[in-house]
Amino acid sequence: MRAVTEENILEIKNLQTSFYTRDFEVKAVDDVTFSIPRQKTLGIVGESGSGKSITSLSILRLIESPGKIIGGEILFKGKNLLGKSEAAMRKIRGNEISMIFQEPMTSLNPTMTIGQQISEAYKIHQGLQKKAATKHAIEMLKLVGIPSPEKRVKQYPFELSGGMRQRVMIAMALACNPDLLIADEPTTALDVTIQAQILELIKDLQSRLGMGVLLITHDLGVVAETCDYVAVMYCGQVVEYADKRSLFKDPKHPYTVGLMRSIPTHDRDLEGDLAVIKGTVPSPDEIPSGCRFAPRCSYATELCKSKLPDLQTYNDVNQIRCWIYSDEWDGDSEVNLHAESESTT
Amino acid sequence: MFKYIIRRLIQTIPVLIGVSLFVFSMMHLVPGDPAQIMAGESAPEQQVENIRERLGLNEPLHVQYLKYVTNAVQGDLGNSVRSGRDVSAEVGARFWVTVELAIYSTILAVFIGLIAGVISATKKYTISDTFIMLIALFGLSMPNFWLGLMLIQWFAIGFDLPGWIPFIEKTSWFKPSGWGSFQQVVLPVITLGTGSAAIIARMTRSSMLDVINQDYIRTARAKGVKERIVIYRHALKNALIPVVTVVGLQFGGLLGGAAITESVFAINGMGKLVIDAIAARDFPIVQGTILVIALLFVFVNLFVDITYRFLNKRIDLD
Amino acid sequence: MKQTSQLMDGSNLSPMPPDLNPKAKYRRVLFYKFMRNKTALIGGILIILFIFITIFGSIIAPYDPYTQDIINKLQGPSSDHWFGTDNFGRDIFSRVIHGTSITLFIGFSSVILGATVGVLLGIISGYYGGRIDSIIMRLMDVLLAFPGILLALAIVTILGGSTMNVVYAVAISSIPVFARVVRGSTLSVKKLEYIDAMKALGASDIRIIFKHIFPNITSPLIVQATLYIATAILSASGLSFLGLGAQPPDPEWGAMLSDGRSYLYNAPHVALFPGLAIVVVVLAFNMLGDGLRDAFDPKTKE
Amino acid sequence: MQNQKVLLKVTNLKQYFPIKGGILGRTVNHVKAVDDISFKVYEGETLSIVGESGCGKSTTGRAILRLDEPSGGQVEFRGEDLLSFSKKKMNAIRKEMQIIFQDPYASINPRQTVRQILTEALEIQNVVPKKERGNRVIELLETVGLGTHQADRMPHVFSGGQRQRIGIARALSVNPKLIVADEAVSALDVSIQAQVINLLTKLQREFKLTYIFISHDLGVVRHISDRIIVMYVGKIVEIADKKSLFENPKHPYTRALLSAIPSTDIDNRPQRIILKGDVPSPIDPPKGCRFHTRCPFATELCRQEEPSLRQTNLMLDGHKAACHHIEEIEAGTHQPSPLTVS
Repeated sequence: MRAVTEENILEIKNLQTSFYTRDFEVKAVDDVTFSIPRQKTLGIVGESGSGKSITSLSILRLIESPGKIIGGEILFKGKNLLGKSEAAMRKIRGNEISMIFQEPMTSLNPTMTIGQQISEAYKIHQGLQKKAATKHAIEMLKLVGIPSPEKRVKQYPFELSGGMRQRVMIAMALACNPDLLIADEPTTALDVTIQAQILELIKDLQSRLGMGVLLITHDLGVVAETCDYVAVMYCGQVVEYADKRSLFKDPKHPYTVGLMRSIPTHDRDLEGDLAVIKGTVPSPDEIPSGCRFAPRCSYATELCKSKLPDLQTYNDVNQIRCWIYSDEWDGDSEVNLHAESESTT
Repeated sequence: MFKYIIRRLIQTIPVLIGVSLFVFSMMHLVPGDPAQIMAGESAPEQQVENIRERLGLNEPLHVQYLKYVTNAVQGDLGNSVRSGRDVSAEVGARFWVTVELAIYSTILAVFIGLIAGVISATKKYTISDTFIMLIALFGLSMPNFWLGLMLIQWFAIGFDLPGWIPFIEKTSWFKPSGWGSFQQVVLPVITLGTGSAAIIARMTRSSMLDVINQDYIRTARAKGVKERIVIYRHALKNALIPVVTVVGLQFGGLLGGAAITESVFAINGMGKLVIDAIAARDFPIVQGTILVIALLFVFVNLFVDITYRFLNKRIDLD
Repeated sequence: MKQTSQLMDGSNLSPMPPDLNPKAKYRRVLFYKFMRNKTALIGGILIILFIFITIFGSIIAPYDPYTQDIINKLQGPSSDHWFGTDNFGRDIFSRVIHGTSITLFIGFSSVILGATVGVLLGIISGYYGGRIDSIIMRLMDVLLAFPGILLALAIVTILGGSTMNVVYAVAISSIPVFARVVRGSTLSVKKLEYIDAMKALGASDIRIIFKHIFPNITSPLIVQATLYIATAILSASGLSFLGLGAQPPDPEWGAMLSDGRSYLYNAPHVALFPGLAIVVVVLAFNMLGDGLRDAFDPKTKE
Repeated sequence: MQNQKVLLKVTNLKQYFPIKGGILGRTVNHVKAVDDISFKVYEGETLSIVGESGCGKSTTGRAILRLDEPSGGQVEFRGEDLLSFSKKKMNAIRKEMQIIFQDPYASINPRQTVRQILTEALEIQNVVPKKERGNRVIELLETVGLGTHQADRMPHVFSGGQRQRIGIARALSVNPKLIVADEAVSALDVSIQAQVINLLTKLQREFKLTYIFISHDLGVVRHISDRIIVMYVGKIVEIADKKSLFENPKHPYTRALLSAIPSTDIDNRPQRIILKGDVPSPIDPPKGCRFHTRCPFATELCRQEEPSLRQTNLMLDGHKAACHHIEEIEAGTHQPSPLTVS
């Protein structure tokens, strides 16, 4: 854990968010800890069901029934968001912390004009009148690279393409110059050439506006392109947290390693079969009691299966949740994660 | 938009032809000789022949139909077999009564339905939600002729049962029959509007709940918009779009449903006209009235469709 | 919320013991959701009760529904006559009991008739599309152009007033409703990839329609049918009330109500009880229909 | 490659979907989803079709199988034109060509057990006698890596990856020669995707299958393909063997597409070409070269004249691109307009 709080725009400690059905509790986010340094980008990677989106919604406290944040701390600029009133949270949302979502098609209100939707943020947080707010909205549209913004403010979302809508979402999110932008799979619904445009835009605006970014994605390539730090999530937990270089050059967790190996890339030829992670992600009601990855891990020992490892820090910054790196490890003393693992179909 | 209106108008033509065909053939589909039926079982042959002659029943069917349509377009719906009066005049005299009844009932239904639906949706799964939806379920399940009779009983006649429910032993707050004054209008409007109010309330609630789960509502919340504004500014407008269609259909349904209400409250509207005419086997009146109500309904629907299209900009314009 | 629904989705989340075989499990999940919906349960119990009354009506009813007793006419409710007597001195309770079978018969048979035709037209319309679709749908539009009870009224005018003719009239007016629902569901099922997979395997249209489309549109169909029984009962009793349906002295509730109109002031019970009976039956079908809709709807998975 | 047998030959294939409109609801325009494309598929190869959404890649796959009736052209399967077949004859030949779909949830009937799904497929084409169908189902399940104890389960108990295996088993059941895989792994999580890709390659080896692999994921495509077709707004812009396409792309669109994909290689970042603007609509595609509205190299010629697929002397046999300026761009004599490259 980084010691100096001032350096981090956001620190999440032991966050727990659960969803309740009549009969049991689904721990969607279970003991998640990570931090985002000021003006840096943190990527959260994970497969569906890993809890990455729930984590992001928890930060803004947008979790709705039957979900509930049941524990932990979310320190934004050193203050715990979980202790704030709903009214105080509203002042933060869209003002100090903003969010953009995966589906630009459905995330904009179809019956309000682009201009109305962007200027709303100015009206709420800066008390601007309609005219001034619209003027700002036009400037924001210009900033995110939308051609003829004066015309666009009067249009409705259905008149825009997917890429344009995502730009509008970004304009809306950045309207009040937030300190932190949460981007939840912002390019997943877009084509690659449009994805490249949007990622470039986010990177560019970040450096110009100096905000922290939390980027949620399932695409390791996107992380490699845009992030400074990476948290890998599996089954509601962070299994590895590292700076980008360490993570891509020297991944530590068997899941991270497996994930990287199993993705065919376009810039390299692979011989033979793809490496695979055996099995499937466990369903939320069958979470293993030990390490959650143990049933799929080829190094798992009795220890892994029976006891959940802690997230431990190494190199001052990076963190890992795996028994292999602990003193208690009872398996082979020399585990070589990077040897070609045997591939099974 | 203009193109769309024109296209919808043109699409209405086959429906109008179908409706006129159906109405025209009513008389001919009745088993037996229509002239004989209209004249009555025991009518002398000469009288039957007169009717046949007057209605042109001797001509080939297609000629009869063409004549019927041509006359109808010119506002001539024939003459009553019983009174000999002009059908158009008979229907015209009662047209506004029924339309007024349907309009007042729609207004009542929309007013109550929308408020109840929005309250229910915003307070979902609470006691008030359950209560409102239970009332709506009752409203939906009540036959309006029974509701009408009960309202007359309680608020217009009272009970001949001393000591049973003393304070309404004899009531005359409202009038049990007729149309025109406020005292005459209230009970029929409640009778006719209740079912629609229930439908609109249920529709509004489910539409609101649908919209509240949409991504853009989450976007609004993430922007820091107050919950009240999320509901009334972001959600309601979207939720009302499908409700518009239902309101249109309800208005049409009420035009038809007016038949029973008018007959309960002895209101001289088109509904009562048609029912009396059926009893009297006065086919020209039955046909004329049904035709007018159906046409009115078709055009109301057309209007609603266009409004819907206008509100729902997401439907791609041609 | 998207995230939650994604998370909550998937059968592996269903709160059932895991050892059941999947088909039974699916049924149990449905049953479970159904039981949870108490209004539906009450509706279902009421309907079973009414069916029971239909079968054993003559045993339950204390009097013959047709026997007149002019001396005791228009008596209020008493221990002898629970619902009182009508203007001919007939026992209203017995008449209401006997009327159950008429009402249920009209409700069920008109919906079965109308649904059969409507489903056929709707499936053909939705599956084949194009010209056939346009023709069928324009035809349905014509039927739908007669609002509310008006179409049934027109048909009864043609056929003449009788219980059976009311069944036909209500059935015909229900055809476009079913055709539309089924067409809509067919269109959405038709878009699913497994239909393309069957086409790619060379399956015939008949096989695709009956084996792959029909079973997957039954849920909305059952819901619609249940709710329409309620509507059918209301329309039919309305027609009888107007004197165009079941004919006296049949103990049809709408017709009984109509009789009661003249005695509102001095014998309100004559109109009260048949009306209440209609309300309860219609309510039962509406409750069951609502409950089934919730049970079948994947969105209300809890 | 050239001496291999041609299994499928697509010539001038067109798929126009009518847009109804106007006052009388007539056809006012067409979505030209696939507009005059030609290519060959050789026996035993994997030919991938890549492109962004709306480029017509899926439509091409569906048109080949006549899931939608194509508007024009020929699709010859072993020398016979499928489009001239009667419905009956077409249904008979369907056992030779199958399709695997994208959505593991929509692509199998939720009301049939796995056994029913597979038995029905066998029954429709009557590939094995009734008595042997039971055994064949078991065999198929084992082939795709599902346990035989899972045969009587309903689809909803299976995960996405397992459902995809069921879809694959159904396609395999009739012993096809050709399988169209329409975004078959796109909806799967990465760790599951690798399993299914491996299964597909294993099956190809075992049963000598020919694949038309439709995908937007160039990583997967590079791993699985022998040859690749790149499509843009209904047209083929480039066709090449895998090595040429990835290492020596000629069409500016292919280059931009390749450079736009985020790479996990954090040390060697190739220069990125960020294309401006959006993909044009296939309803009124741009005149001339369809890429000219976004192409950094576009000239007046590109705006006027549609380029045809051609090969230059810098390209290997079988590598073709549809661009007027291949040579100049290669030689560096034709520079991109500066705004569009970052």
